[in-house]
Amino acid sequence: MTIDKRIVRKEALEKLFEILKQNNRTIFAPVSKNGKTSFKITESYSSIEKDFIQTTQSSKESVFPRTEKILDFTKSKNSLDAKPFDILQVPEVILWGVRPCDAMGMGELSAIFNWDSKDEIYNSRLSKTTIIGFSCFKADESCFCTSVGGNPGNIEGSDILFTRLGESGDWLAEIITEKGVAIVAIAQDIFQKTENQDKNKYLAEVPVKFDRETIRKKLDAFFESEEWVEQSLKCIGCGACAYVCPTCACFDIQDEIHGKSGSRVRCWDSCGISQFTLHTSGHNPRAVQSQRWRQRIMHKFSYMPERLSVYGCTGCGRCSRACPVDMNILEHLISIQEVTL
Amino acid sequence: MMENIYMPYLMRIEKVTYEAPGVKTFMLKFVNNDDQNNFNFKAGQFGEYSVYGVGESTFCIASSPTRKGYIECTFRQTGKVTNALAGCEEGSIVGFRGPYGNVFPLDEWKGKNLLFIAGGIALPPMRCVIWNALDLRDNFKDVTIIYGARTVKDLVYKHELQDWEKRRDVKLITTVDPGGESPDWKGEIGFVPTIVEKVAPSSKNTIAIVCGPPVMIKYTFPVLAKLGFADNDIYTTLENRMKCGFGKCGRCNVGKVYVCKDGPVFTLAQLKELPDEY
Amino acid sequence: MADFEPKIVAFVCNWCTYAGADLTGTSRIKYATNVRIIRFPCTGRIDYMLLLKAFDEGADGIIVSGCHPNDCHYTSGNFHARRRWIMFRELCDFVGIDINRVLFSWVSAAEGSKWADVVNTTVTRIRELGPYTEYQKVAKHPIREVTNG
Amino acid sequence: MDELRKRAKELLESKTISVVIGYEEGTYNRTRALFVEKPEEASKLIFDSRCVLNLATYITKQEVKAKGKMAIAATIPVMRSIIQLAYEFQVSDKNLLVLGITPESNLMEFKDLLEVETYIHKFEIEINASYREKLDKLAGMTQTERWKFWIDELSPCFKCYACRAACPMCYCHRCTVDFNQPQWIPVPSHELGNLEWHIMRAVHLMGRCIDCDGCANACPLGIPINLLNKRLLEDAKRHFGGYQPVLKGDHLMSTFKPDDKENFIR
Repeated sequence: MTIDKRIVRKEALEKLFEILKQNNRTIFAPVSKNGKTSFKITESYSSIEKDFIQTTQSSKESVFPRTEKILDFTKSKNSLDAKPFDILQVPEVILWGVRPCDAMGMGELSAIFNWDSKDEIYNSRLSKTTIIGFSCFKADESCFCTSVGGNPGNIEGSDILFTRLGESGDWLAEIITEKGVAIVAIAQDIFQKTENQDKNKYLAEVPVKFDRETIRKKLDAFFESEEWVEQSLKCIGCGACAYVCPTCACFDIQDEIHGKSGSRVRCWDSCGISQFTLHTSGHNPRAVQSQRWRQRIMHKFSYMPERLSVYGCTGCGRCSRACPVDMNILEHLISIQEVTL
Repeated sequence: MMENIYMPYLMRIEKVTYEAPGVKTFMLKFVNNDDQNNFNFKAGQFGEYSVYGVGESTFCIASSPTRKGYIECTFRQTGKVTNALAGCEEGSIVGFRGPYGNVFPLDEWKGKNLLFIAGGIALPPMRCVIWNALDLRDNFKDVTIIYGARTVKDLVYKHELQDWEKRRDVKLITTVDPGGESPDWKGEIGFVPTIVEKVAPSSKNTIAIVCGPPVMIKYTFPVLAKLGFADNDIYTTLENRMKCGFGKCGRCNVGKVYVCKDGPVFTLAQLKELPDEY
Repeated sequence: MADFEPKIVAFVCNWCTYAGADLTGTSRIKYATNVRIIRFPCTGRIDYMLLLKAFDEGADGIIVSGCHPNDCHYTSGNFHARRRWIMFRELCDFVGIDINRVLFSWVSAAEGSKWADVVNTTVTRIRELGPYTEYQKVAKHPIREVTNG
Repeated sequence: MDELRKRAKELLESKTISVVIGYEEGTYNRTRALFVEKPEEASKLIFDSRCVLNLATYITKQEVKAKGKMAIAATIPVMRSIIQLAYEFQVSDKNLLVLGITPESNLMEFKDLLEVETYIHKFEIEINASYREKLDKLAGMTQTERWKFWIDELSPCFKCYACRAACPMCYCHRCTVDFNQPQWIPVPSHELGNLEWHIMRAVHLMGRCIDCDGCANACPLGIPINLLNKRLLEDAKRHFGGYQPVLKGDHLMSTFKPDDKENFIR
């Protein structure tokens, strides 16, 4: 299918936001607080952060919330009433201002939640989410999308992708999916017909830093390498990298009860935390931080491509930015590529 | 229609059997008949058992798939959920979702001798396959069971051990660790690997199934190798921490292998291919 | 809020306040019935988390009570407790927990009437403050249905 | 910081020390921890105003400890942490040598922890003016306003536990939140779980926090959680005359005075 391209004038973007709001969509957009930018439910266009390279947290929360109910139950003496989470409750959501690397991350998440058994909760959230992507005209030294199969104007995962056409401030809109077409349908006036535009000259430059196939091949024989110990010595074992990651999907299942009724919830968990794999017996298959760091990299660059045919990294660089002790994934991947076995 | 894959079956605790200190067996029946009719599993599979309001815990199905209408599970009280389960009485409702994981290839074992080696609380996962084999007794040749526990008290399924003892088509050897015997103990005294070496079962046309604590497994494998068992003929199960049971939550993998999907049953040959992360 | 009956949890030490509360009963002093007493060996054992848990589970007010200074059965448990209360109370105030709903007191085994007074005062105060909906709203429905950033 | 490099090199060459913990140039104009084990790598050590990470976090990390005797480049907050850790039997002269860095960025090697203790006692733990302003602003709010403020501030917290991991005092192998019998703190990140976790964290650091701001700097979401610790620091000062880490003697929260003053106990 050829992608329909339209022009949206500089001032018309705000109008689009208003139209979506009038159509009762819940809009998540980047908002800044305490110097950090995150996706929040946003009521007004003016509160949206426009000048950012990357949000602190990824947009995965709209499809894979940090804490979500998977079932509700009520207990009585000898009976029990349990109800699955009602997927009809999932709201229609617009994700506004998503970077191409995040949008691409949805594909990785979908692979995890749909290989083997299908996760209906995730799927229903994704199906009710319309992703309005914005290509990057700026990048920083953490960005490496071009090394992992993406690019600053990648349409993969977005329903509509906006690209700012330089100083004019006008936007090129690529209508990529049916969901995107549906948005155009309710805001016909805003999306104007256009001649073929070359968006590439307006995109940020993100040099390729490594070759992921090389790394994947290397990792096959890299399990016992001392490099993991060396790299992870400064790692303090928090979950920041996993929680800001657009593709990390590891979770925990917990019960919460208040009186006689409660919920079973699914919440984020991270392979970096020592308790993650700890057995009740006290045995821990990943007992030290180097093993946990290895798991993170291996999972993304070896296990996932092997088992799910997708890489678990979109090059957004969030983990490097969020790390409190400057564990820089790009630096470590490059050193894995360069180290001789 | 898609279904919520986290939704457990509601199970009523039909019978509670005290097995050993801290160890109980539950017989669970499906609250809904439809669930029961649609439910099938095979020896070696496991499930997520839950006490609503407390959480889920992973362990095997201990009853044989040849026994229909119920499942049994045997667990030791160690953590939050198993403690809560132990507090449940007959008639209470718990959750169960499964079956998950791969199976013991009983079909491939037809016409062979079976050697079961178990230690402590690891008899339950093996009990499933033992009864499955015994219920299809004609399919197999000699059946030998070597089972050890720390003390006489810690032996589980004491009644069934007596049954197996009496059967002429089963050779049962029980053992307890030195110092764990009672005055009237008639079985062996010694650690499982030592007893396996002493009994020296023939490896000819024989499949060995080994379940037990890591240290027992570690020392039993070399003994079996000495007896001539090929790595492909030695089976064991891996137990890693799990939350989902279907390869999503990210805990149980050993290298690229998900214990919950590709396991829990592995041959020694497969195990040797895996990185040391279990 | 005419029909509001406050739920009050009292964490008390075994040796003084519990015995004191017993005396209140045996002396047939009538006092408000809104209080659920939880007995501890010593005020030093009353973990701050228990106070939060009481609010989680729907308490509108809390009483913490033990032996007078210098009367602790274990010599100094109540002194340690006092220091912790001083700090914990400040922290609670700082995060916006309503500290008017937590009453600390010393009630000895001989002070049956003081116990009645402590309970009655607390009940009156909580009645005035009303149910602790602010906290319970968070405790009962902690998950925001739609995700937040 | 040539002095530091030189000294680190000497210590490693003479094998008196197995590993020197210091700072190196990181990525994106950040600095980060460096573990020097080879004398020739001592030249990578740096020190400047960007070096605020509390390196004391690493001296209780098993993998680092296992290397043998450690030397650590320690600014005043790091030294304070070290003394507190020594008080709690986590480090001692046997496995640690302190290469102090004075506020003027000069190297100051200490013979033993006793000297470190004496040195840090020359400086009082002071909350800086901008934080004091924030604390005062909060104190001026009504209770309900404060409640709203904190529920709102803490709601983004996704419980990555970076604050815990970055704190030198949070060295427990199993933290209270990791215990589930009983489950004191809800595991998921939600309003209640976040609130209780942060209250618990603050309480466990009562009298132990030395105000290094490591927790707030570590927070990937920029939540000002150190305000809780700072407030307790203030309270300790107001009620009990404040505290300083000590090697021996009474610790603020494990001791008492028969005449501790309060005005709220009936």
